[in-house]
Amino acid sequence: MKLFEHEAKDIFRAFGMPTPQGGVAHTPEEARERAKEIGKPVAVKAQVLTGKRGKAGGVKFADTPDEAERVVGEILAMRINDLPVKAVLVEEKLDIAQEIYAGVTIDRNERKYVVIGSAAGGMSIEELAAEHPEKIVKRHVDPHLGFHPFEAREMAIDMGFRGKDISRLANFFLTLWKIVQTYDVELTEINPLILTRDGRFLAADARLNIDDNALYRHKGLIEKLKREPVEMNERERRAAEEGMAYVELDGNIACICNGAGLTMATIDAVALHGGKAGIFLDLGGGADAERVEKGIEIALMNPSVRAILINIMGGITRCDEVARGIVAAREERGIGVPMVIRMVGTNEEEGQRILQEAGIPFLKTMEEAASKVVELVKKEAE
Amino acid sequence: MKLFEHEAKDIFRAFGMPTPQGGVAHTPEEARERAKEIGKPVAVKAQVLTGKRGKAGGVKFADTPDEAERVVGEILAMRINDLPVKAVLVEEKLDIAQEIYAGVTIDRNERKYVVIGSAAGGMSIEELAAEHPEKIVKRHVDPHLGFHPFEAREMAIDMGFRGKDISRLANFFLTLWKIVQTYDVELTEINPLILTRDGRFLAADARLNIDDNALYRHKGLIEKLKREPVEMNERERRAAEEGMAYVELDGNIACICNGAGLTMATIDAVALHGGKAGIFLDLGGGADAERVEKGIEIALMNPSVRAILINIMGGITRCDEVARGIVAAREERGIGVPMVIRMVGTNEEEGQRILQEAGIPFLKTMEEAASKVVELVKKEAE
Amino acid sequence: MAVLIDKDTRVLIQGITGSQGTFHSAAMLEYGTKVVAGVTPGKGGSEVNSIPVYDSVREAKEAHDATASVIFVPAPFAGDAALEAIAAGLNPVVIITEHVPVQDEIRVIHAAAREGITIIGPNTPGIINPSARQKLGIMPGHVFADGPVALMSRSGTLTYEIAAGMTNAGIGITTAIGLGGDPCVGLTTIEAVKLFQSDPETKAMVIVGEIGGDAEERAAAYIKDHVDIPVVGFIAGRTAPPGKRMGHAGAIISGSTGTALAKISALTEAGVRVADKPSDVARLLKEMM
Amino acid sequence: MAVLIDKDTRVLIQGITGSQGTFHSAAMLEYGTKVVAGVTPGKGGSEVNSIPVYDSVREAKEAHDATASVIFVPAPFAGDAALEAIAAGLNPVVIITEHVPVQDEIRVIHAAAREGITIIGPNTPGIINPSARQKLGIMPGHVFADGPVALMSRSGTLTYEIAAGMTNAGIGITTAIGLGGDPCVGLTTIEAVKLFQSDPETKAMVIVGEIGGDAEERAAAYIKDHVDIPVVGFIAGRTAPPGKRMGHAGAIISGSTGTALAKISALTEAGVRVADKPSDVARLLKEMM
Repeated sequence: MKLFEHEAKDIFRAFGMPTPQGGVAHTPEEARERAKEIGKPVAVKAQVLTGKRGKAGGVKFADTPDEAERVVGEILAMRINDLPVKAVLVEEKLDIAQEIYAGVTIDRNERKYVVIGSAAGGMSIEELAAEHPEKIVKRHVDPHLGFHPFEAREMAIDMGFRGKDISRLANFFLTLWKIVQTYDVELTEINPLILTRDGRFLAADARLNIDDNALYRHKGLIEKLKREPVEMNERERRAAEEGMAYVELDGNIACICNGAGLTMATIDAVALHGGKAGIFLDLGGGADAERVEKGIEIALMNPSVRAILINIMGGITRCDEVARGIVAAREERGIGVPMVIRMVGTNEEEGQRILQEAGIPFLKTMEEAASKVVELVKKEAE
Repeated sequence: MKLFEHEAKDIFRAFGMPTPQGGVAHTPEEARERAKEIGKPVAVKAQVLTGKRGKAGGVKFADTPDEAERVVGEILAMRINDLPVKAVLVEEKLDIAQEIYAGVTIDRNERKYVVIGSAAGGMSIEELAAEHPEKIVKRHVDPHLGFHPFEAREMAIDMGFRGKDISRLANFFLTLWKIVQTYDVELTEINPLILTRDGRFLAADARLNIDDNALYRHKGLIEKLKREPVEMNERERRAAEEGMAYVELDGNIACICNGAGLTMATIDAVALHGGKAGIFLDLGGGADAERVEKGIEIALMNPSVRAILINIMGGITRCDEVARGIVAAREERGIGVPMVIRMVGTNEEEGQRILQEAGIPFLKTMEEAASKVVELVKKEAE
Repeated sequence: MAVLIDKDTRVLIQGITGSQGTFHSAAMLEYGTKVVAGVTPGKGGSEVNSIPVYDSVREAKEAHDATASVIFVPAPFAGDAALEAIAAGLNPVVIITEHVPVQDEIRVIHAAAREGITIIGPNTPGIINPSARQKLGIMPGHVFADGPVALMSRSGTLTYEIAAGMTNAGIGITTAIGLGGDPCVGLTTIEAVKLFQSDPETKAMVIVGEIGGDAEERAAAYIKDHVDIPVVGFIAGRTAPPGKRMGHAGAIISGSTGTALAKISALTEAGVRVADKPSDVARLLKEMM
Repeated sequence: MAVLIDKDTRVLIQGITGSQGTFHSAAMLEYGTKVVAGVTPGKGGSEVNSIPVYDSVREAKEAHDATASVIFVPAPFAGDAALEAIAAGLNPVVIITEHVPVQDEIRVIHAAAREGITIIGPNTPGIINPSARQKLGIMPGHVFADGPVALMSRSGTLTYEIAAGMTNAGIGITTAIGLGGDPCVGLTTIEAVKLFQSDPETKAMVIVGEIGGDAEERAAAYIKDHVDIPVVGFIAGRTAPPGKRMGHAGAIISGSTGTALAKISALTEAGVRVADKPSDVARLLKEMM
């Protein structure tokens, strides 16, 4: 689960981390109030769960409450990366001496957390890694010993800081680490962490993603956030409720399969035959008829779908159940688009019989199926 | 810092541990109210920071609120191991099927925490260890890996529990461990942990000692407890404020030394010569004149003191400073009891000179000094 | 002998009384797996598919000399179950469970490493050795034939797809290992490659990868310098968009890392023949062997 | 050669800019100790008693090839300082600081054990080797003479008392180690005995114990079977009441464990001559050697 900047900063503050003075606003009028409270020039930042917000115009400055009201009006009317802006964060505008990067993420190869810092913040860590790898300081966290203050200080030293700044900066790393442990965080970043001209370090931005698999351990936090899972549309929400992996792509063929790898291979096969998948839908293991029917239903909620490709490699999943689901979907709701079915494995013959009785053709290989569905879509389009 | 039973149980409950229904009362009337709320026969327990409370009559039962009021009146009038009873805990009387022991403490040799359980609770763990060592189940906690649910379950199994009881009991061990980590606990015990006839496990008693050296990390808890360090008398409080180790013993000679080992050796030497130390007072390292003077002042606050033995092995501590402190104490407040001084080490000659000028004799060896002070006390007594 | 498991492996199933554990313990027995005991705390003394159930791994291991564990315990308790298996010295420990919190995975993986124990998964179909008739997992045993090719994969059904294709082409496997679909898994691609490289029965390898991370790139670097038998690869997710998790928690292109293209290039550069489609795997193996 | 430190030991002082660090670094230099660098985060670049100060142990070690550390850092930060010294591979690490939380001590001691590093303390006067003129600690150097007897103790000034008595009697020491007055310390009595037993220069040992724990009893069991040189003991706190901490956090009789009587019996039974008073130690040594 991704937290909004202002949510992440609430957590940062609760752990004692210095952040700029400010508050969230949902309307231009509220923003005006926030700016008044702050009493100096402000930065106004769109609260959206996407990167490159600045480049999209989601960050603006205002010298007066009036101006804040006006620019917030503009920002709240925007969509950034196709996401609506429902709130802004109004904060004191900082007098920047240096932009720093501080973050914690997981190193998949080492199977360890890694604390990352750079004295050259502001740009994304990927860009930084590509352009100035020598400016990145990393520390893997020993899974048994943890991450210690002296390590954080060494990072600050390696980033070029001296004197009291060493411990001041180190505290940001330590606080991030505490938050990571407390909330099962899989990624957190402060970018930029600002050193102001008057010598203060402040977390000027905040990114915090919590491990979805560990959300059950953080019910208190989630309740406090009081928010809907904002990132989902109706179809995504339905799929999530059913525990199906569902991803919308920019094509028009819905690929419904069992298993993530197989589904990926299927969308690739569609592309290989000149088509374009519009939906990645993994039914998961052991889907029964009802589940298959629901999967088809969810796929058909998407208006861009022009054809359905069902590709099942029966293991725990039984082909007869899949066939029953397909037949039920067709009978109960109708399927207004062409459908290609490939089904092998457990109870293949019985599945085949059910489909044949219902007059639904099916194929034996992925390639045939992918080729066929692309052909049907093209025919439809003509 | 030792917590009262009711304070420890508040923490237990905050961590989700089942405890008997009940509440604290400071007056017989309050106890009556508590008993009424509980609505069934109650146990009433003196809240004192000492063991063997039961044997001293500090635990009574009452079938009715009236009876509760009466027995609480009795208990609040008691002193247990010379400690006043300022509060009682009124709790539902449990229908006991089994008394169990659960605790966590530190194994000094392994330098590890150790989780301890026994299906034969009720008696002290020391008694149990002496009488039925085979009934004690122990688990050392790996300092890097921690203590895990499966280990807690193994303990419950080894204690003879089966079925759902395994996890129910294991949860007590796990909760104790969480509390130990959270609050720098050096010792916690549930004794007895009661299994009721209707199958509930409940922490019927609670002991929780927090590492004094780590109290700075738990200011929030200490504030919430809102209590004075109840265990101290005026003299102990003064010594603690000055950072001196001060222990009252049942003799009449105040031994003021620098260093805990030396002070212990000094009280032993007094005993060896037929005397009895009344005060153990360790000035600590590098005491200056003012500190020495304060030490003497604190010792003299104790009315049972009949003589003072000052034994200094000068290392960081300078004998001249000690001598100045002694002289100042005598001049500024007067010392109404005989005083024997033994002083060697750093700046010995200068110290000697200062004492001689002030007409205060001093000796060169511990044994001479111990012998002398015992002799003086005996002479006084005649 | 193949790797990690053989005919002498004695399997314990943690979480055997759950629906998954019950279903798959039967399937494992049916395949031939030596399932000797099950564990569910609080259910000790019962039986599932005639397999005796114990309250703890320690007891089950003592009573039946189990050597390996397969874990079906629900995600919130799977980490603890794995630590219990590690403490009892079981090896390998196969964690079928999906959705295990990553902090638990990290803890388990490094606790195992300290003891020299191999963790397979989490979020894996398991490991199968057809010649020993041992399967520690949930894969359909019949799609895997006995033969000289090692198969390692980050996915489930796609592995069955490829294995079925190999079987149809008359190519069997020494051992197939599902490495798991999570970002952090125990046995990694490179470690699996090393195991198979030192297995005398393995004459070729198939690596089925997918987008996310750089496990395949790292394996490729190793293969280039150390592997002398034929290796065929397949990478799923060539057309997956960046920033979206494609079913598996680990299948995500972050920034510019984890793309199928990077993996395919690295493997190709290391002399691995990378198949365009699953059905090409068997053909490429035939060409190379 | 004595134990743990010798003339080649190069000492780093953590917390050197504090009042304790400043005072004792001067005293150490005066005694002859090879103090090569100091560390106080944020004070890098300064000097204390002409000793260069660094921001981190790593930097100080690199610049001056330090081999051991003495820690004067205040209690809340002492654990971290020790972990920093351990990470840099310094050995031994002497923690002078008093009042370190026991959880921090446990963490430090086991992190050191993992790396094979000896922790002395916390709450110790330190370690001194008169023949090498090296003292890593706060003891007055002049009371310790060079000679063949090992001295290990859980207390400070009582050790000086006994050492002074030995010196007056013409008996010097190989090495004296303050083991520390806390319940959990790094180097324990039994470990110190083992070190000295394998030191060819040590011809006799003195164990100064006190009430609390059973470190002396354990050492006694070892001495009985493995130590062939004379051992003299002294136990402080014979008349201490149970349940009260006598100055040191570790000096407490809990229930019936930790009494002086139990320690004296165990030592006597192991062939150790236990002195009734500190001044008897030198006499007993003379009798036994």
